[in-house]
Amino acid sequence: MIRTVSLAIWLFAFWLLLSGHYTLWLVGAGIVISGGIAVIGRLTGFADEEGHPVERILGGLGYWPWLAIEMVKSSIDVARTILDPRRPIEPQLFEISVGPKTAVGAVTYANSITLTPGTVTVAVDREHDRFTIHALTKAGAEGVRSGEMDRRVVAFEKGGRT
Amino acid sequence: MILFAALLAVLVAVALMTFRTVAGPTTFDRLLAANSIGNGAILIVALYGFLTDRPDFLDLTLTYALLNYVGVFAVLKFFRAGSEPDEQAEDAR
Amino acid sequence: MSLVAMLASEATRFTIVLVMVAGLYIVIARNNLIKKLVGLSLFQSSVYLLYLLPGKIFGGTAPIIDPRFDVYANPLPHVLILTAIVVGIGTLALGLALAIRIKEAYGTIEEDEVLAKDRGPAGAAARKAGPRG
Amino acid sequence: MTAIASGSSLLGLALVIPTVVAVLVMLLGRLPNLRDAASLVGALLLFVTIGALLPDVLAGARPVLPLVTIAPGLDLVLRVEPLGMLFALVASTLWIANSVYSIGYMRGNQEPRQTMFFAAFAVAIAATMGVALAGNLVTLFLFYELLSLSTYPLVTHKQTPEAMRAGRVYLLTLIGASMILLLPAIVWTAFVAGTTDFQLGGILGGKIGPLAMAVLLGLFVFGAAKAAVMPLHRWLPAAMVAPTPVSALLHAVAVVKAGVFTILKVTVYIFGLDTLQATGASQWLVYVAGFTIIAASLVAMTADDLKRRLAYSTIGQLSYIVMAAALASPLAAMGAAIHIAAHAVSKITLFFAAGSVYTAEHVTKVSQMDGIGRRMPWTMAAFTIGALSMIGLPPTAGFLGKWFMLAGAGSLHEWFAVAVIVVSTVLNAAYLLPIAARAFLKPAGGPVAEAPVAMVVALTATAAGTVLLFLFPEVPYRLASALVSR
Amino acid sequence: MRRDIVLRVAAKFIMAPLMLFALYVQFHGDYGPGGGFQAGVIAAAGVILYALINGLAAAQRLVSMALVERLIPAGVLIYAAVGLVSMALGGNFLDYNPLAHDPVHGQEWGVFLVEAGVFLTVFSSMIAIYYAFASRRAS
Amino acid sequence: MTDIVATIVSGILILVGAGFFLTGAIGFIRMPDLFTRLHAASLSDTTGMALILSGLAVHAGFTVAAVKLVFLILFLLFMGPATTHALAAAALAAGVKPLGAQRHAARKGPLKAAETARTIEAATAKRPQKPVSRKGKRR
Amino acid sequence: MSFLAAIDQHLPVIVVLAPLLGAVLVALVRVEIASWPIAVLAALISAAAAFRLVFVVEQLGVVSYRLGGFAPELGIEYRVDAVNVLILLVVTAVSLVTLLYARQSVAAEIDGGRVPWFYAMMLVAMAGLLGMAITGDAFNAFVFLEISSLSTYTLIALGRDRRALVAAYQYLIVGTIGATFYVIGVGLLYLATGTLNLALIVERLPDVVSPRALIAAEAFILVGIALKLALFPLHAWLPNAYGYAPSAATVLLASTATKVAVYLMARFLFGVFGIHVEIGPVSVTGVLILLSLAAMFVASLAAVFQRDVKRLLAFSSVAQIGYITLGLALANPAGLTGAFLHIVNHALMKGAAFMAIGAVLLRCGSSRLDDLAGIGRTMPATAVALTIAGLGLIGVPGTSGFVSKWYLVLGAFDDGKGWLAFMIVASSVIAVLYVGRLLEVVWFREPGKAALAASEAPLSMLLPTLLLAGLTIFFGIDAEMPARLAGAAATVLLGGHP
Ligand code: NA
Ligand code: NA
Repeated sequence: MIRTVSLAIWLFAFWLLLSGHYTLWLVGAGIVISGGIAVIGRLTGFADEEGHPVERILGGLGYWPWLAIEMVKSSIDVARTILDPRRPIEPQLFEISVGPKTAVGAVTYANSITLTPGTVTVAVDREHDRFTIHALTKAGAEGVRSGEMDRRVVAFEKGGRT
Repeated sequence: MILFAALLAVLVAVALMTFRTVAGPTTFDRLLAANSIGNGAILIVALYGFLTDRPDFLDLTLTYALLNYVGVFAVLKFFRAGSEPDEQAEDAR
Repeated sequence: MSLVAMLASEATRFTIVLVMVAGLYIVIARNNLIKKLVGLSLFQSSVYLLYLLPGKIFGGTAPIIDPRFDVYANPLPHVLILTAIVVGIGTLALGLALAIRIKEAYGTIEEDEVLAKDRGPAGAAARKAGPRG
Repeated sequence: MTAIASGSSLLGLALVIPTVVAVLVMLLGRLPNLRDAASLVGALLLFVTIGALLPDVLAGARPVLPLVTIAPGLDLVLRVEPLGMLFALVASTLWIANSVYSIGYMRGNQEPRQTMFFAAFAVAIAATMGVALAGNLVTLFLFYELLSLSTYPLVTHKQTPEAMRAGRVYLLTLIGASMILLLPAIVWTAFVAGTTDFQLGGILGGKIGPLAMAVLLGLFVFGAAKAAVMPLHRWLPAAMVAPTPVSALLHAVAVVKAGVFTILKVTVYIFGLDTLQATGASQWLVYVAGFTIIAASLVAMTADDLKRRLAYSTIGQLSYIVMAAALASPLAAMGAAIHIAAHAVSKITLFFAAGSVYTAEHVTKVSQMDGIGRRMPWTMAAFTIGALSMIGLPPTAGFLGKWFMLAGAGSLHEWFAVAVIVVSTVLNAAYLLPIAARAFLKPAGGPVAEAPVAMVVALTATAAGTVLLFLFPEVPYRLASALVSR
Repeated sequence: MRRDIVLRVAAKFIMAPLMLFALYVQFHGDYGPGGGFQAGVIAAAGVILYALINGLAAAQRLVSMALVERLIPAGVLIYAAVGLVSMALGGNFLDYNPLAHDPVHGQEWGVFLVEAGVFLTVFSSMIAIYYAFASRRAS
Repeated sequence: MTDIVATIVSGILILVGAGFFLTGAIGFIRMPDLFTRLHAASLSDTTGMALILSGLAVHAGFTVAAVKLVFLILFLLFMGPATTHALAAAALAAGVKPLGAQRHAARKGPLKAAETARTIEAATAKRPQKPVSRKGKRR
Repeated sequence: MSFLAAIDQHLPVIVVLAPLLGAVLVALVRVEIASWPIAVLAALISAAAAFRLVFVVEQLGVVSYRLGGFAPELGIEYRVDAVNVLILLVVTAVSLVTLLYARQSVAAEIDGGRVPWFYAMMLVAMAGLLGMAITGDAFNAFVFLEISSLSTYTLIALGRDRRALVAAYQYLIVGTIGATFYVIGVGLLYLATGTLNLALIVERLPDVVSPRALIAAEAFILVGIALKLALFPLHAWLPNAYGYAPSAATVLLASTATKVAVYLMARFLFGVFGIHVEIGPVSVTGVLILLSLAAMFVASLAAVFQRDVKRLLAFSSVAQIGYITLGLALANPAGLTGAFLHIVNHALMKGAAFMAIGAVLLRCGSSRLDDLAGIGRTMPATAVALTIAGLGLIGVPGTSGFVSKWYLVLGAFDDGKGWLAFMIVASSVIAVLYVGRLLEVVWFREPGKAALAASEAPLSMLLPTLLLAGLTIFFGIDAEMPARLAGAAATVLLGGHP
């Protein structure tokens, strides 16, 4: 119930931001539509804790900036690898074990790995909590193996407590 | 000027990506390149919109981005559908 | 600005011809029914570009409705492109559906093989099975 | 003025009467007596109608009845002129005889599908009237085709495989030829001359070169395959499988006559005799027709089947008319016109006789006819008269036509034509007279037993007509003269 | 593909904003390029994405085939009905001015309804096309 | 003042983004196999695009356009990795061998090669319940 | 009275809207039994409106209808004059008769579940064709062209032979290329003139500076339409498409689809570009005459060698289209009248012929020529209709085919091209061959097992067939009405007032 209301509010905010026209007609339509989608989402199941994980916002506030910086850093690394012929590429495929236990946590971790250039989550084995990763360089692979991202995602999963 | 330079860079990039769609060698290479070209197109439209002071087409870019991804998934699905005999059973569940 | 517009316009013209010829070539040269459809879509998409030319995306007025609702501006080129796209999607979907049913009925989507299967006495016997199977 | 007006309505009546008969026959199918009466009464009424036209036509009137304008410049028109008058007169007269005979034949042989038979017959007569009275080529073509179609069920009346085969040959030849040859000829004519109306003196003079004219004439002659000019003659012997009244219709009343009528009419009214004479465009046809005459006569000599022999006789006789038309002299054309009438009465007599023999004794072969003249004296007497007319001996109608043709050929110094006429006369005698001789000179072998009385009455009447036409040739002669006078 | 948790969560997460965005485009068609067609495409793309990742059955629980097959003509019917009503009110076919007392409101209503019809038809057509293909490949 | 800052910031973001986008595209050409190209694409599709679009958003200031750009960025950051992941998984499943695996194996000898092959097999298996080689982790 | 006046005012839109709404209703209701009555009702309304339009146009000359009330500059204008009112009449009337005919044929040939779909597609195709004919907007014509095309592909694919799928696919490829060519040409016109309204395009053409753009536009448009109307040698799709489609669909397509394309070509040739224009070194009329002649001879010859009657008739259609385009190329009153008359007449006779074949298909289960043997005995009425249609195709006097060919020959002579008249007649002789072959089998061959077991088609199919055959005869004897309408169309196309 609360999740549904939350979704409706989020959607309505989204509506208002997009709209730019604040007539009775459009705002009214926004309210009806936001509520309607939230209810339908609840009924058909796409607005559950996986579809609308509103409770992770707080954790995200701590995690996302770090991720952004990581992205920039590895971007530069990959760009140099591409542009500099002297830098060898050492692509490798390997597995890691995964700390985050919830679906949202695991997905955040997998996507974070993929988002940072140089590493891609190729396969997810939830039953054994293992990812298969492909990395462009040895450094990239080491970065993942170091487990820092794992720890931070676990913290994000728990709501921001490090 | 900056916008124009960026636009030029994106255009060149798209040209390079186009080479990959032609060269392949695997379907996935082509698909990957096509997806990136789609993203390039989004950038082109966005940059052009600002270049000409008419950012009205951003709605289009959002739509296009969505279609771009749906397209990739659809193609992937097309390649994998044949190899998943248990899909039906799963659907039934 | 006008240089940009001119460059863009020339590039668009060039692209139109390129896309058209490439699409048509694929339709004619390819034997695979699906690939032909891809070529066909490419060929059709040259139209969208063509109609962009007068649409003045580059430095023209927005195809929008005057907020005061008394005069409707001419949204023509975009409506036209949109319409052409709808038509293209419809054609592509129908073509793919046909290709799939051909695959079901003939077991192949290579045009020459399909045509060969309807020739001769063996084809005559198989035809009646029809696409409904 | 009133004469023309009444003439117009008579023209319409000439089409309406047989059509109404056809409808009545269909409606009265369950009541054979009434049905057959309808045929008879219709035939009489038609005869009266046509007869009523005669005085006007002889007096020089040419009544017109526009039927419908298909499109500007494209009309269906009826218009009577001497040749058409003659043809209509012959056909309507012989319809009476044929009706009487048919009733006897159909009942005597207990034929199935009699209603269909009489209805189709009536439609065929209507089509014949249309052909005879057509005012232009398009109208003529339409009725000409209708005639082909309406006689098809008659030819296939027996519905045996053989009959169906014959019907197929019949229709394919006739329709095929008219579609492929006659129709293009008409269109060609229409656009060269700007009209397809029949006009005395022709409409093509000066508008088309001699060679083209010869080609066009060829299209007409072979397009009108009903005239059975070789090599388009096969359908006629094939159609012999039909019942005898049908053969009579084909040979005497309507079908083949429609063919030669068309050719004669085209030479007179489309090409113009003078034009043909001047250009020599029809000279080739003299040879082709002459060949047909001789060849058909020779084949007739070898045929044992009586109707087959008569069929080849018809092919030869028709080519007399075609050859006369090709000679393009007024005298020969008169001869051709008269021969249409003469051949009609005499050939119908021969077929009636053949049918009577079949009905009474189921004899179809010449070799089986020994002494039959003694058992069926009326029939075979009539046959003999018909045969004399075919040969062209007085006192029969056949003499008249041949005489004019011979005179025409002679006056033009067409010695080939003269020779053909003379030689073929000998051949005619050679294939017809032995039959009469066999019938009367061989022993009887049985009592006198004639065919049903209706048949005997009919064949006696036509035989008498053959003689009477010789004795009183005024009407055909005047019509034939009017045909070539300007 | 749908066994994959990454995609499943992504698809679920994106659905609601996508639908909202579709309707945003629908309702703001007057103010820029867009309207019923794009909105229909976006919404349909959302459902198709959902189907691609979560399976045809799941998508059809969301939007059933029977519904789709009726929505297509229904959209056209709305379109035609607006035209007919404007004819009945004395205007030409699809002339929206007579739809309300005030021509401006007439235009608003007319455009809105017609766009709604377009939305329904485009949305359902795209989904119908996808369903047709997906069900064939699965069988 | 803020205008100038905004212009500078947006210019830098756009230019840097364009650079990354172009670099990624070069990577498309230079990288030896699909999986390495995947990383190049990543550079274009996430870093490059996100930077350019943020630059445009800064350029746009507090307008609806900026809002839309932000949504576009969020959408790309969310769906991009999911797509990349799906593509990689699909390629692996379809039997495309990563160059890295081979090269790595060659260096470590035949034994390692066999292990790597098993890793790939495990990663591509449709039902990955069976025990997976743990060697990768220990290594 | 005022209600009628109100109806009159909306006739142009009613003509198109009725089948469209009918399709929507059929698709919404989705009940097999209800589909046919709805379809017939829709076609009836459309036909009535078209019929009424004939009178209105005769009074007013031109009826213009602005969709949404916009000026033609912005909106779409439906524009009816003597030219397209004839097309509307033919399409609606033939569609109505076809739908009347369709019920039992469809029930036999189409799976139950697809019947509503079939009728919906028939109506959509009809609406598309009518829209193409009625619109005064070049792009709108493209939209309607594609509407009719897409529904046509679907209809063809519903044929029961698997080759129907291939035929539909190939037609889709060709048709789409054609439509795209057309819309490219329209785009070039739009670039040059800034408008899509045909009347406005004509007004602004003189101001167009670049003749090259115009030539390109004309070339694209003509080639595009030529593909759709199966102008030789772009006809390869047609025999298969007509050959393997369900019978009722074949009737509709063969009678109407290519005719509308012909109309569109006439509109552009006469109304927009001018018929006597030369594209580079070649004259349009010269090329058109050449291609028409090729169609008349080659397609007729091809028809002679067909073993399937539907394909035979389809090749005949290609040939007959040749006559129509020949009439266009003559570009004089008689020739154009002939062309438009032949549009009418060919619709009637081909409709009758394909209906008859549909009846045979229903009763004998085959449309192979050999399997038609002897149906003259077991299905006489059907065979008679087929015969009349065949004679019409030849152009026998007494059938409407003769009248149209008459006008064509007349047009050839008016143009000082006597040799063309000869070609018309000569090609008709080839028609004698293929029609003769057909009729020979029908009437003279011994019936096979299927033909012997066959009985006459049900009355609901027989009556429409005989109606079209009867009209073929009627208009062959009294062509006043169609000739007047066709003549008026010719006059308008040539720039005069009817
Ligand atoms: Na990455
Ligand atoms: Na098309």
